[in-house]
Amino acid sequence: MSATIPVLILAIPLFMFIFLGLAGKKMSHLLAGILGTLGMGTVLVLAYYTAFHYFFSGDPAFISEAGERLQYIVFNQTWLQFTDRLVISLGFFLDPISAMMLVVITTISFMVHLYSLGYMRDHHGVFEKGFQRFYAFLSLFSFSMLGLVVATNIFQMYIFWELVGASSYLLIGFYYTKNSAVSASKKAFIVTRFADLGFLIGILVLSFYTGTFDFTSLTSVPVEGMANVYHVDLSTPNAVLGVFQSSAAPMFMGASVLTWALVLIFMGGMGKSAMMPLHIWLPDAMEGPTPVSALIHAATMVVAGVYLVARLFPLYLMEETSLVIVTVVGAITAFYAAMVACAQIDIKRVLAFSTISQIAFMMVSLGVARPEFHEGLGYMASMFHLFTHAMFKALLFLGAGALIHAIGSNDYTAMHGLRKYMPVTHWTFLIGCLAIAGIIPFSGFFSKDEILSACGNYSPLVYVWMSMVAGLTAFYMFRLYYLIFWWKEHKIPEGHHAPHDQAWTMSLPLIILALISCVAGFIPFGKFVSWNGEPYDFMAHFDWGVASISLLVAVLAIILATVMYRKENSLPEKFKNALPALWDWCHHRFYWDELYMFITHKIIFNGICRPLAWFDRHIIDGTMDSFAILTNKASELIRPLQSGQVQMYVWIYIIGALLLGGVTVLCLI
Amino acid sequence: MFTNILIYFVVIPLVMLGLLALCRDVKQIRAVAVVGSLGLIGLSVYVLLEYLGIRAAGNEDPMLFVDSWSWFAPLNIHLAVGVDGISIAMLLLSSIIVFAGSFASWTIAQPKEFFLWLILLSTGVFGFFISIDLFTMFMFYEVALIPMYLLIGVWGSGNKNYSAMKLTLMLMGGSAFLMLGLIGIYYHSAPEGAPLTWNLLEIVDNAAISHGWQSFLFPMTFVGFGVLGAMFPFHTWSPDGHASAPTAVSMLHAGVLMKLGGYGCFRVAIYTMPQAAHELSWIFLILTGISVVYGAFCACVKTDLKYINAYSSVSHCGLVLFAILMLNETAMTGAIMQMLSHGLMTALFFALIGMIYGRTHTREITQMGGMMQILPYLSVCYVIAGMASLGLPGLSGFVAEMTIFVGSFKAGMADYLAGDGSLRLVFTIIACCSIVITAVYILRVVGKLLFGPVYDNHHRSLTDATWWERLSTATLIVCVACIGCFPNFFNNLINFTFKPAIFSVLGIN
Amino acid sequence: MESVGSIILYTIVCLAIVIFSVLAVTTRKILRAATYLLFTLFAAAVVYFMLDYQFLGAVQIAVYAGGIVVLFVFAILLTSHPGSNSERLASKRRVLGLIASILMLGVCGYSLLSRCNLFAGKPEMEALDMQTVGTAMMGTGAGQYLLPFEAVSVLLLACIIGGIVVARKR
Amino acid sequence: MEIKAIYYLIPSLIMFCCGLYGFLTRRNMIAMLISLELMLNAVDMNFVIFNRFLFPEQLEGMMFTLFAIAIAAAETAVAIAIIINVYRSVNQVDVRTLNQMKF
Repeated sequence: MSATIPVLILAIPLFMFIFLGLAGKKMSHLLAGILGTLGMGTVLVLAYYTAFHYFFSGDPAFISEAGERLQYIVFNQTWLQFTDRLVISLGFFLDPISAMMLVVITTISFMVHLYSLGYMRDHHGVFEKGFQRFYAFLSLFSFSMLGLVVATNIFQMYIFWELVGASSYLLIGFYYTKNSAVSASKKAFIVTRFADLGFLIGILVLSFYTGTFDFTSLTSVPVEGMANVYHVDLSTPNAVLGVFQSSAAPMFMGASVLTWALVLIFMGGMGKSAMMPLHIWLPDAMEGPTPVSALIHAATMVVAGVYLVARLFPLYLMEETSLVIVTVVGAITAFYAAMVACAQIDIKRVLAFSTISQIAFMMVSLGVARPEFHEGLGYMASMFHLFTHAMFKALLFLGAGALIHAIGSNDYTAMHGLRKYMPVTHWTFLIGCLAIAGIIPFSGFFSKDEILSACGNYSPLVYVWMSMVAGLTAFYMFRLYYLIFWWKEHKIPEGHHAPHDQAWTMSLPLIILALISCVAGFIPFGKFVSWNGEPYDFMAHFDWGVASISLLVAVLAIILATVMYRKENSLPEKFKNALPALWDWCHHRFYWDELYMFITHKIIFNGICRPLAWFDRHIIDGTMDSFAILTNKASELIRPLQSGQVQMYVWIYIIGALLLGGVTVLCLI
Repeated sequence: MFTNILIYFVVIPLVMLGLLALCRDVKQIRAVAVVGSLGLIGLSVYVLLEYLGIRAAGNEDPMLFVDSWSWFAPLNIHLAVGVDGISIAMLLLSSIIVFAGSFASWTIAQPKEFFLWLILLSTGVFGFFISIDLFTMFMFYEVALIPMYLLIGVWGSGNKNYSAMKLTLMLMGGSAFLMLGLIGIYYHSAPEGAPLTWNLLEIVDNAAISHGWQSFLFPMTFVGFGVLGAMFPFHTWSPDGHASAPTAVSMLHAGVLMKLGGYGCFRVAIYTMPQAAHELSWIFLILTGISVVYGAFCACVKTDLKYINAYSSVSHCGLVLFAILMLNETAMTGAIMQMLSHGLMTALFFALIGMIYGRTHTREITQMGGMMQILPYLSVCYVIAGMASLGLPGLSGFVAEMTIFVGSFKAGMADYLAGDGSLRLVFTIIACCSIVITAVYILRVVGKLLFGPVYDNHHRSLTDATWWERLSTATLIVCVACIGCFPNFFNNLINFTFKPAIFSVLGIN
Repeated sequence: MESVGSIILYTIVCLAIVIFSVLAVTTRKILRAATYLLFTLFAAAVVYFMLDYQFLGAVQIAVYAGGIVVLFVFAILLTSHPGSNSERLASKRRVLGLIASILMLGVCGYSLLSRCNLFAGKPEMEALDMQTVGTAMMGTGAGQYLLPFEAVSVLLLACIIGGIVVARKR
Repeated sequence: MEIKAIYYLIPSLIMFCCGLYGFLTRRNMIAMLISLELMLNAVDMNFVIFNRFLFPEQLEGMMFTLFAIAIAAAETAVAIAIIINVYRSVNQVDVRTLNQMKF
């Protein structure tokens, strides 16, 4: 495969960013938007071509004779050479998951580009201020995200990881005149930065022991029994072999260094994927324009953490502990986020917490994946869910965007009964809800079901727990659905238009995504993606028992939601009053933000920074100043000696001379 | 003498000084400054290309363009010049910043005197970087320091007399240590009976400084240069000095002069006394490690833009010295990259702060807000500078910091595994934490200053950057992006210095 | 063996030196002090004559007695009101000064006296003619003083200019 | 009787001590200058005496005295010019009151 197309996939968004960023102000809003969209459309075509080529061409570089999908490096350019072996390269890595991610990212990104043409203008068709900037940032984000998924080495991933963080910062803070947007963007950046610190240290540890950043070397496991899976030549000294040899010896605080490295790297993933306790930035990130939330904070960037773990999955397999940590963090987060989502008023917040919860599903799925259980079903399920979730969550967000655009508020209290006015939005939103709730035959059913089967294989506890979360998911999504589209509609004030469906630029992406959500479940995902590249039959692992139970749970939850929220009634109030503490904690997201506020402001700012600054000004600087003051004082002290009175000098001279003379005389005597 | 290309780094500023003295009006002064600094950039680029050519031809000498002319024979003092990749990088940095600084002081009061002092300062800087004779080096070092007093004292703002005095006195205090160290080195520069020398290359070749003397002279030299490199606890001149200095002086000072410290620490202290460096580095490692986080923490609560950047400089320059002390090829390369990166981006920061201050007449971030709506160009530049500072990939800060972290982590782990204690490892991790704290204070400033609603309605009438301001900032941004996008070029340029056998004694691979 | 005349002359000169010196520093009238200084200088000139340095004695009289003391007198007349006494000195000060001087005298005198046998009588010296002096002053060889001579001339010039500048009416 | 060097040296020493006493106790600048002249003169005499008694064939001491006289003249001229100038501006020649130029 020639490098031209992969290079173009990365270069076009970058070029669009620079071009729109520098020349955007000189061109009209519409032109900038269309250019950006066209650019993204081109990338979409190229990425589809690449993925198609990878999966279906049958090229021996991509697929072995036994039908295993291979990792393929299209190009790899040295970018920064630390030592002979530690090299950061910028390259293009093709394997099943990166090809899948190319499809996901370009699809969603293109939809969002298109959608924003309609969304980023008011009802009179006037474009928002900074429209060109918006498209420039979107291009930057697409570039960074594409660069992240095709990374050939972990440091390239880190580079683009930071870049997506920065573009997310810029996009959350798009409405920079609003203080809330500014602080939300700041929070997002700093929280993920903190997580990246862990990621960085993890990389450092890993690279120290393995002497390489390359994924190919890192993920090849030269152990008997696995070697045939990975086609690794055991005769060559391999990087990971070094890990085995050295990690046997060096332990650090009770765990092997490899575990530490993996957990630290996972910490980076936790930050980006908003796992507890680093999730607090994601709900606030909803301050950004809604298409941005759909693209970055629902479909693509937030799954980077999942992608990272999946990318290093063979390494994680070596350390049971690290996978357990992934599972536990994922399970707790999934439940927590689902609980909180039940008690939010802002529709985007509900979606944000649902995102957190769904990503946690993917994490759990990775955490429970073992080669011995259905050939690593969890891995495939996780990737499958990533794919379907990206589609239906983008759909939900874009639908929410259409609602917000029509109503001008984020609260469901301002919506109610919109199904009559906005049929397209209503039906697509409903499809999204059904998909996420896991109703057959929508895409979410299949992917979630496989996650649950993987959990079931691993441990009944995890299975029950995750099924409960799946039920909660169905419940809060339908709560949201009913609150928005049912209930009695608000009176429309005189002189106002009734809310209505939006322009085709906004509706079309909704319809496309809804269609994908309907049919994506039938993709034989196992044929394309599996943890070791071997295709396997998807349906062979399909467990109808698990499927029917989860379907039952989902339906029950939907019925409960229907009972409580179908019409305005007193049930929710009663429920709320029955468990006031629970409601309070859920509504306030278990007071995590307050805790962080306390830590950052009270402890770090007031407890460390201010005393340090005081210390600097008064103690350190005071010491330096006191040297000067001491010198001054000392000179004040001896200044009278230099009185200018010649007679005084003579006196002193005489005394000295007499003393000397006296001594001389005494000696003479 | 004039056949050696390097000497023109001193000749050009001197000619500029002469021409400036003849200038009659401000236009001529600007012309001299711009043409001269362009000449310097051209010269540095030319030297760079020549250097690469010679290296490509397989020359493996530690220094190129080496030449030496005696100017005080009884003490063997020579004007000895020579450069390697590091010096060339520094020369390039200095010339770019002088160029940008000339534009940043386009409308300064009393331009003639100002530029005279500024160019004199640059003479010292360039002389320092091309010298390989310790005495001449020290002389140029002093030439670079003294004009600072007048530049701050006369053209500064705020509490300028105090700041100028403090800065000069503290740096002079450092010089005192330094001089002691250098003279000590001179007297032990050659084996018994051989003639003494100030020449760095000869000193390194002789390797005659005894172990005991090294452990006395190394701290002297390191502290001497470390004061200029804003090492904790000798950094307090930096916040006050930068806050009071006029724009171009802040740029040159933070951008170039503080690099003299780092460069000197490496070139003199570690280059000539590797054994002591090996043994005593832990003391300074602690101090510089503290600088890194301490500066960052202090910057978090300051409200004066220049103070924030001065503390940020303390943190970043601390990282330079920190990495140098790791005595590891990668970390040291990173240190030099960080010098380049910090020089450019701090210069950019100070230029922007000067420009904003020139319009709003305040540097308090609590008194400003929403500048993005009023001064879009400057604000975008500020965001870029901020992003460079907090280490966004694609800009210079990232590559420098990552090189440092990879190198120092390696050194730390090696120490740890060899059972030599975990000091380096712990401080490496502490230093890594600075990337988070840096993000905190940078975003705090960006959020308060540029974003949000407009704080003061009087500010609405302000005008955005003029062409010379745009030129000045754009130059720096392009350079920052160049390093960030093509780091391997600079990496290879710098890295070569660490190849020769000189460093085998450090255990550097 | 000295002649009686010279011994008498010596005695007179010694007494004059001692008495007038003491008077010069103790009298309260400043003009008188200048006068006593003049006498002391004359006595010193006589000493030079006795030691066979006639040229030096002449210079002493001409420059010191003739020039400097006249300057003093002018200065005194310009700066003090005629007839006024200088203020009485605080006795503590005077006593302290006296003690210091006497101690000095004691120390120096003791050291001189303890070594006085070093100096026997006056050795013979051939008469010093002006040519010798002139050659010594103008030559550049060993024991010749052209350089200090020139230096002094420059110094004198500087003094002339300095004097004019300092004393000039603004 | 022979007039030994010591016989000349003692009056010279007394003259010096008188000058010293005067210099230490006087407040009037002119009086101080007079005392200074006394000391200087005593020193001149010593030069000459030692020259005559120890190295009669050489002229060092005499020359020194000669130059000292010239310099004394110059110094006195300047000093007196200063004194007069000071007197003109502050109408005083008392050293205790002349402290405005201190520091």
